[in-house]
Amino acid sequence: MQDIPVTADHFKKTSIDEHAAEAIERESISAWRDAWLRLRSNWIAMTGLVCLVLLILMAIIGPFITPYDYYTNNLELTNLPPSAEHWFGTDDLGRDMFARTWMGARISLIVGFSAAAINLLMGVIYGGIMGYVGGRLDNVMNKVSEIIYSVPDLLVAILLVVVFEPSITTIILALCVTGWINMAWIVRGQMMQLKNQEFVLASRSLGAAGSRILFRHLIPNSLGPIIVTLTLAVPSAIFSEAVLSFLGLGVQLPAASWGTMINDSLKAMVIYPWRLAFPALFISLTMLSFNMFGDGLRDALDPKMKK
Amino acid sequence: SSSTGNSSSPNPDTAKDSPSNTDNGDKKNEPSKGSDKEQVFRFNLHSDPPSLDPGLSQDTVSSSILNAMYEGLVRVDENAKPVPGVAEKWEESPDHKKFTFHLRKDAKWSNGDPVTAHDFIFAWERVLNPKTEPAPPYAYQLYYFKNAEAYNKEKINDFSQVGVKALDEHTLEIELEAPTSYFLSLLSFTTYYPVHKSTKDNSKWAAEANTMISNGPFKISEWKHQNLLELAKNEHYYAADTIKFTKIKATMVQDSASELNMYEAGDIDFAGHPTGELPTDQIPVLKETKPDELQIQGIASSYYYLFNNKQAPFNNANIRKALSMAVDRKLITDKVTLGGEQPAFGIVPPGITGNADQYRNEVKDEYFKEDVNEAKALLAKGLSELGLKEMPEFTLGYNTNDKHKKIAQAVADMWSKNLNLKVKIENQEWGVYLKSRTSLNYQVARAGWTTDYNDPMSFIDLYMTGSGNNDIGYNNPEFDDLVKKAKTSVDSKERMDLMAKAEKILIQDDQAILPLFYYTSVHLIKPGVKNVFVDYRGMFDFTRGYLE
Amino acid sequence: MTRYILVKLFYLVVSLWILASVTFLLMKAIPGDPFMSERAVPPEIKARLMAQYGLDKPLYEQYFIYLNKLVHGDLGISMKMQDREVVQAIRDSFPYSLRLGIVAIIVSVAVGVSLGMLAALRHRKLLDTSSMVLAVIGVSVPSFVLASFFQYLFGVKLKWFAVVGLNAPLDYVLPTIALSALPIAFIARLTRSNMLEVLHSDYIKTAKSKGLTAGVIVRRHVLRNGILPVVTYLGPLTANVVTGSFIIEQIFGIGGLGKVFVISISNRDYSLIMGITIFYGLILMSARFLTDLAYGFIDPRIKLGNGKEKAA
Amino acid sequence: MQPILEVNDLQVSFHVRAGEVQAVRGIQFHVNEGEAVAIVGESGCGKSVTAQSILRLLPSPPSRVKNGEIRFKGKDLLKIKEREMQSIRGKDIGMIFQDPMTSLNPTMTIGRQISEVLIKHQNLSAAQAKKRAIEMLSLVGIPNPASRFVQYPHEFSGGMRQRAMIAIALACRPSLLIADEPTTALDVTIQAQILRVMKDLQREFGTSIILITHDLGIVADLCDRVIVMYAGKIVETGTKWEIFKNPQHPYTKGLLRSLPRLDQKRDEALIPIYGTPPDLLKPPAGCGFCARCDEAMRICITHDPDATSLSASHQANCWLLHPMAKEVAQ
Amino acid sequence: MSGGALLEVNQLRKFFNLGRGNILKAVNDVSFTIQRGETLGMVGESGCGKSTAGRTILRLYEPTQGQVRYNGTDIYRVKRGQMKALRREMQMIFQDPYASLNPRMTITDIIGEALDIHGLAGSRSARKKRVEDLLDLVGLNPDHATRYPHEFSGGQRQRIGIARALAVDPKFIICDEPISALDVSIQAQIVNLLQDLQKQFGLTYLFIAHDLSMVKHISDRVAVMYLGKMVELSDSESIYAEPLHPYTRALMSSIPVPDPEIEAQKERIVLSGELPSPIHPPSGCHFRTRCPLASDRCAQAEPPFREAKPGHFVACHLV
Ligand SMILES: Nc1ncnc2c1ncn2[C@@H]1O[C@H](COP(=O)(O)OP(=O)(O)OP(=O)(O)O)[C@@H](O)[C@H]1O
Ligand SMILES: Nc1ncnc2c1ncn2[C@@H]1O[C@H](COP(=O)(O)OP(=O)(O)OP(=O)(O)O)[C@@H](O)[C@H]1O
Ligand SMILES: [Mg+2]
Ligand SMILES: [Mg+2]
Repeated sequence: MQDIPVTADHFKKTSIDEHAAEAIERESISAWRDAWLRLRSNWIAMTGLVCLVLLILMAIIGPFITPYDYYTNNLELTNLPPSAEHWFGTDDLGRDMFARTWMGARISLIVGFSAAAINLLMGVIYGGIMGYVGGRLDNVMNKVSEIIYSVPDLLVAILLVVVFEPSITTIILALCVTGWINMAWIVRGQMMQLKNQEFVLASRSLGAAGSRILFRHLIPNSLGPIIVTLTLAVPSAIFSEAVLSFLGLGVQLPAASWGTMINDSLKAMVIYPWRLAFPALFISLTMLSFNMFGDGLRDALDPKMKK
Repeated sequence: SSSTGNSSSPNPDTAKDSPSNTDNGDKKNEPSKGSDKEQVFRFNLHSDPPSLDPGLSQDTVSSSILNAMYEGLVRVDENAKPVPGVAEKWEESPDHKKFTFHLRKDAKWSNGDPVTAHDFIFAWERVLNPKTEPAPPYAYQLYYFKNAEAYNKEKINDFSQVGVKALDEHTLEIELEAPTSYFLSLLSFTTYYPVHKSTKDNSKWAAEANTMISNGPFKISEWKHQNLLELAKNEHYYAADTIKFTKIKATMVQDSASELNMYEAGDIDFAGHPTGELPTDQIPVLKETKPDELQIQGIASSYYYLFNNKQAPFNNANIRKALSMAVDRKLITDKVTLGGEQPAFGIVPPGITGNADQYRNEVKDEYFKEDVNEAKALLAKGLSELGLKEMPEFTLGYNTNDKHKKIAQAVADMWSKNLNLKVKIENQEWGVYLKSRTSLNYQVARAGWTTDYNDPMSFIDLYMTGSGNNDIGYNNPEFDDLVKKAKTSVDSKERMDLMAKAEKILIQDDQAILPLFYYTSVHLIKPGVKNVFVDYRGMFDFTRGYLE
Repeated sequence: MTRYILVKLFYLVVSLWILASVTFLLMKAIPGDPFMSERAVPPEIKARLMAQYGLDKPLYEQYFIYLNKLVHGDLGISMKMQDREVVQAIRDSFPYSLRLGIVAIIVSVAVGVSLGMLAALRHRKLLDTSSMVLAVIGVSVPSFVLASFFQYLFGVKLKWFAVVGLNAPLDYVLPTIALSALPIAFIARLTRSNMLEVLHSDYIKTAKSKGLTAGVIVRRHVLRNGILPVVTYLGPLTANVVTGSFIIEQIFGIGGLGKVFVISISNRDYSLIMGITIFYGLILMSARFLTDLAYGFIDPRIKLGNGKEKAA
Repeated sequence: MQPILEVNDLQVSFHVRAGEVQAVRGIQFHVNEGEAVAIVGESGCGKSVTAQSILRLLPSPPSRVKNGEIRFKGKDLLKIKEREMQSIRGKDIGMIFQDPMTSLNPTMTIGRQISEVLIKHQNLSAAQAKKRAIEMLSLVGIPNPASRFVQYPHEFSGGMRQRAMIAIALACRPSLLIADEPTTALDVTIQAQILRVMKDLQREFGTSIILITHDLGIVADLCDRVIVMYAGKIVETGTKWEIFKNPQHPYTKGLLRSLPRLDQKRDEALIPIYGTPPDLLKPPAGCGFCARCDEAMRICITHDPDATSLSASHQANCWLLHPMAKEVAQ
Repeated sequence: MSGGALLEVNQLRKFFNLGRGNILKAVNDVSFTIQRGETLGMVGESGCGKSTAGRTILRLYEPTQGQVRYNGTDIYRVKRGQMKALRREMQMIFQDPYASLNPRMTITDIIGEALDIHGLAGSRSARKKRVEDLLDLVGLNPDHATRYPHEFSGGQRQRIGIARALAVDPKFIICDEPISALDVSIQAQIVNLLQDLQKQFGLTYLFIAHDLSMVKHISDRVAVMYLGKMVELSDSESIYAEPLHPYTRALMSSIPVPDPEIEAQKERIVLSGELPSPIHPPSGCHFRTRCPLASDRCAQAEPPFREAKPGHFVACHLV
């Protein structure tokens, strides 16, 4: 403060309102928008998101950008390595792997996303109620989930084959039976840990109903494990689909999913690696994107992670 | 006329004339051969034998072990010819209905007890007795004995009325219900094996290694369920000196890739059919990399598709024919199944003995030709007969399996390409699949049949009206007549003719099924392993093998 | 406490009963029977077999007979592996699965937790990213691909390990890797995620203010607060791994319970299916009970004797 | 007397999406050996941030020390390695956190949380540490220390948690104790007991104390000097006598004025300082307090006052102390 | 100050089961009433059960025993739906300002939640406006409404808690050390606010605090608790002027005075003796172990809580 012009004028009294602090333009944004902004600035998460979008896009248009379809056999041209003709090579019946991979993407992604949805819907709600309410309800719900989990899924799947036509819907139905239980248990544990915290008490003192406490307080605070479990649910559903297809519950041949493509090519892994590599690569890519996005989401929804 | 057992020492080396064995053969060198190699044979058994009780066993896995542990009155050699087993010789009555077997005096159980005619009677009584628990499912394999079926089905209650008798300790007389030309080869079947009487009091004797007494070249020495089964040479075996392997180790790995890996790593000496499997995709590569070890050999087993003959549109022969003609079998065996299979145009596979030669050589399976144009015409004709505008979408079913899946896709693609049909492909879990098949709840479904005995009848009588195995709803009185006649005929030539006629009706006229190919046994054998072979019906015989 | 255990025991018994009933119904609802075969067995013989195993009785009767036996601790005799007691079949195969399972669990937890911890400490640094990629591969490459690949590479090509079997300690390496890849990945992700949350808590500041090193802080303060989801996951994981994974056992030729179970289902071996399901249910429920107990130890705020403080 | 701690021109900011919260905007003070210095000030003025940045405990991001120097026994704490810092924390500098509930590990017994620091810095065995920890608990007035030793934080009342915090901070007899509102949740008797413990520590071991508090009574009791902060800056420092008896800054005056007195009438309203402090996202160019100051002048809006020394120990940052201000006022 | 008792607390007990047979009697037989529009101050040793009493009164803890009537209704008996309505009338300001704020919610949402639960905000903008007004009321910058709790200082958080409690226009507020983390000028501001609200809307407070001068300033009557029990209850003037219970006297003498001169000369009653544990409280009078005047009688019988003077209750044998 070297050259302050100290004049008498400066030392005149002012009234308080004369210099009422100029209002900072209010940037009033909701927590969600805030999270989104944070997410957007996280390049890892955004890469994941872009990858996911690309994968979905390819699942939609991929089968159309090659001249080949996914079902026509060409027994003269089986097991070809990737080439200019067949970008991903051909399979054991001479079908174009590129077209098949992206057809497979449709099934696998639908199954994966449905699994995520089921996990969120059933797992989080069931687990949330179990953990939050506690007591006898918890005992009963917990045991019910354990029973469902212990019933051999193979039997359930076989029964479903008998009762339903094989289709994606049936697969999703089969996933509904047990797919969510892991999530429910994880959420339950989180609830039990969180429900005794002071802010829950505070919310209760305001008269908040159980559902509000659950969905506004407890679940947002368990997002970390929920997201991680969710990202696990996706690949495990993709592979369950393959197992279910094996039992006759799954996709209609000659269509294939990534899971069944991997199953089919496993035995020839050593000699025709590309038949395994492409579906495996895209599953991994999906997972990687999911995880990158999930991590970013987790960070974005955790206000303490602010950059 | 009698076919007498060779009473001289049944040395397998002399009994065989397979080219693979001509390079050695000087058995006098054997001791030195054995000295530098431990005579242990290792192979993969795929899964745990459900039962090692010869009376109860009904699956190939069990029989491959039982064949080494037990010996019946007769064995079959590599060429499907019956050779003496426990019986050193036998006589056949002129009406072909009575056999008298003379058992060797030196036949012993693995505990040293002699094997007597009573042991056989005991075993057969056990199988046929309706009170036996659990009921032996293969009891019907013994129905060739006179009154056996009646006894088993409780129409008569006295076992002495069943046509089997021990004349003395070492003589066995068997009376048949009807003349059966292939009866001798039946005797090598597990259900006909003797059982030691001590097992009477222990219903669980066949569940663990330490309670089993057997009379074959090997005895069981260790059985870790689902993991490992070990056989050791039975020193009490009458021809123990011809048995070179001192130990047989069978692992139980279900995965075909793992099996191949084990073979490549040198953990097993034999991989593939019949006790295991090689990955289909790898066969072409193996053909190139291991030409000396890979063996492909036809077996008496057929692969075909069933039509639901009761249900429209498959109740129409023209449509069935159209579908059958539109399939390029050669392409399938060359490019899809890859196991050197032979395209099939009939139901009876090669390898089954006919009149003088193999049946399939005598009766060529030229029942129809693949012809897309004709198929189209037939399809149109069939549709118009049914009053249909176009072929409705239909489902091709198979039990879950990689190979079936691949074939189904190829066939469906051919149908859709050649006939412009819409085909749904559906796989089902084994039990579900069997159920749909037996309840005729399908349209087109995959099937396979391996012979039970060395006669075309094993295939032909499948589709008789009322046959338990007729799960295509086939009903043709003319066909039934021919089969019935063939069954009672004693004249071999006549039988073959009758069966050929029946097959012609079944395939050529009615196309009741869609033959695809005749199976092969594809397996790898390590170079030094000799005298281990797969017989005509795909049974594994390593009892006379040795390592070089 | 005794009361608590008695209550739990009561729930356990009731649950096992329901599990047995549901499985019984399911099992009977699916087509097929233990004596089906591609070669039709004459109807008389089949009827006899069904009668001998009591399968000809009305369903409810079969059910009560089964329950009655169950109450007396009798799981029955296998219908396909004739002559074999269900208990014996379990006793034969379970040890294989158990041994491998225990090794796999230990490896999963040790590696997974360490990996997750490292990743959390190096949030958004190279180590975090690479351990995440590793974990993602663990999740997205299915165990059977991994198993087959390792078998070929290390068993056949490099000959470091046995191709199949569990005969020597080294034989455990490949199946363990295959079996624990996914749990490792999942545990690592869970650990990382929860640790990140905990690392920002005020009490971590306190721990820091005590002069503790980062390692000690993580081990002593962060881990316990963030480990709960991992513990939750360990319940079913233990039950699953210890009772064997069918695929891994199939590839590595291990005759464990997983393999036996799948075979029993395709055989419609009713008594074996029931036996193993109940056995599994017992293990799962015990494992879950233990995790519940562990909750109380890990986080004292979680009350064992459930909800005295529950919502009004 | 030697300054044990010198803080020079410390600036700490938090980077949030909306911008930079300048929580501490260039503060400068020192603490002598054996001296107790109080930091008082408006809630949110940066006291806790200052305290935590001394021990480098602020999470970064979002926080960042933009500038400054923190010399502890001659060493610049902002420059040393994390390892070295670890050996200072807990041993040389103890810290009592403001929020006792969240500052204790909920899954570790109180006892372990105390003994941990003893084991770390004093190489005690577990048993010895336990003994010492129990002593510490009883020192801070927790009844039944032995049985409380195995209890968890949630089983403690607010005040007991705070005392546990204090026990942790005091366990190693640090040469500098930073106490961030250590007694807010304590009743006056316990408070007195804690203060006595601190005084004893000061007397016996020459511990220096930085006490952040709102309770001016405690300041009057325990401290030698007082630092008054407002909006991330120091507005006045002086001995407690100077501050209480001769406050110069309008904020300090306002603070003292708003205290309730025991002899006050019940219906007599308290006198708060009206208005709110400036948003530190956009700190004013001039004096931070001028928006709430009754005596604000034009220069206060535009220019930040420098410290004016009133005595060797007493400084205040206010334009009113400028000679010109008095001139103009008259 | 009219209209009779708003809150009647009858023989309230709240015990915590610590396991292994240890029962912690946090609140042990406490009875009192609060009149409509009154402020009851509550002071006492830390850990004596003030917060627990407050929480139990609001039924945030299920009581072990006892009865609490609010406006005549027994709040331990009411049904779910009714409880919600009651919650709107009875509010609590939590002692721990941080733990009681959900770390993942913005301040708008934390305060807005109260409005949402009881449907008090018509529209989004009305809600936002109301939240900003509340923030302004407690002296926080409304611009900070979108921040998260961890971005605030301790005192700021405490004010958020106050704003939350005020959001639903309650009739009765339990203030659990609402101002302890605030600087004095803001304390003054908050206390003035509470008093204004009381005047305007006839609010009733249970004011738990350690700052005795503030308690005296705000309270009509003051209750003193010791080890789960109430030991003295009187109007604030007389309890300060002539404390009867030895513990109260010790408290009064320990009040720190913000004046170095007075502080330097002050005499304190220093309590010595064994600190009792609420798990195994001493026999008879709970305070006797530290009481300078304790006699044999104190160890034998529990002193009754009786009216020593009109309106002045005390539990001590010696009075
Ligand atoms: N993580 C953060 N992100 C953004 N701003 C923060 C953060 N932490 C603190 N602040 C801001 O920094 C300023 C100083 O906070 P600090 O905790 O030092 O206040 P204080 O003086 O301790 O107040 P109190 O007496 O209320 O505890 C406050 O205005 C606060 O809003
Ligand atoms: N959840 C709990 N489990 C076990 N004990 C508890 C629990 N909550 C409180 N306590 C015990 O109850 C007693 C009273 O606690 P409470 O929080 O009511 O005290 P307080 O009067 O509010 O004290 P302070 O002024 O320190 O906040 C204490 O001894 C405490 O340890
Ligand atoms: Mg602070
Ligand atoms: Mg309290």
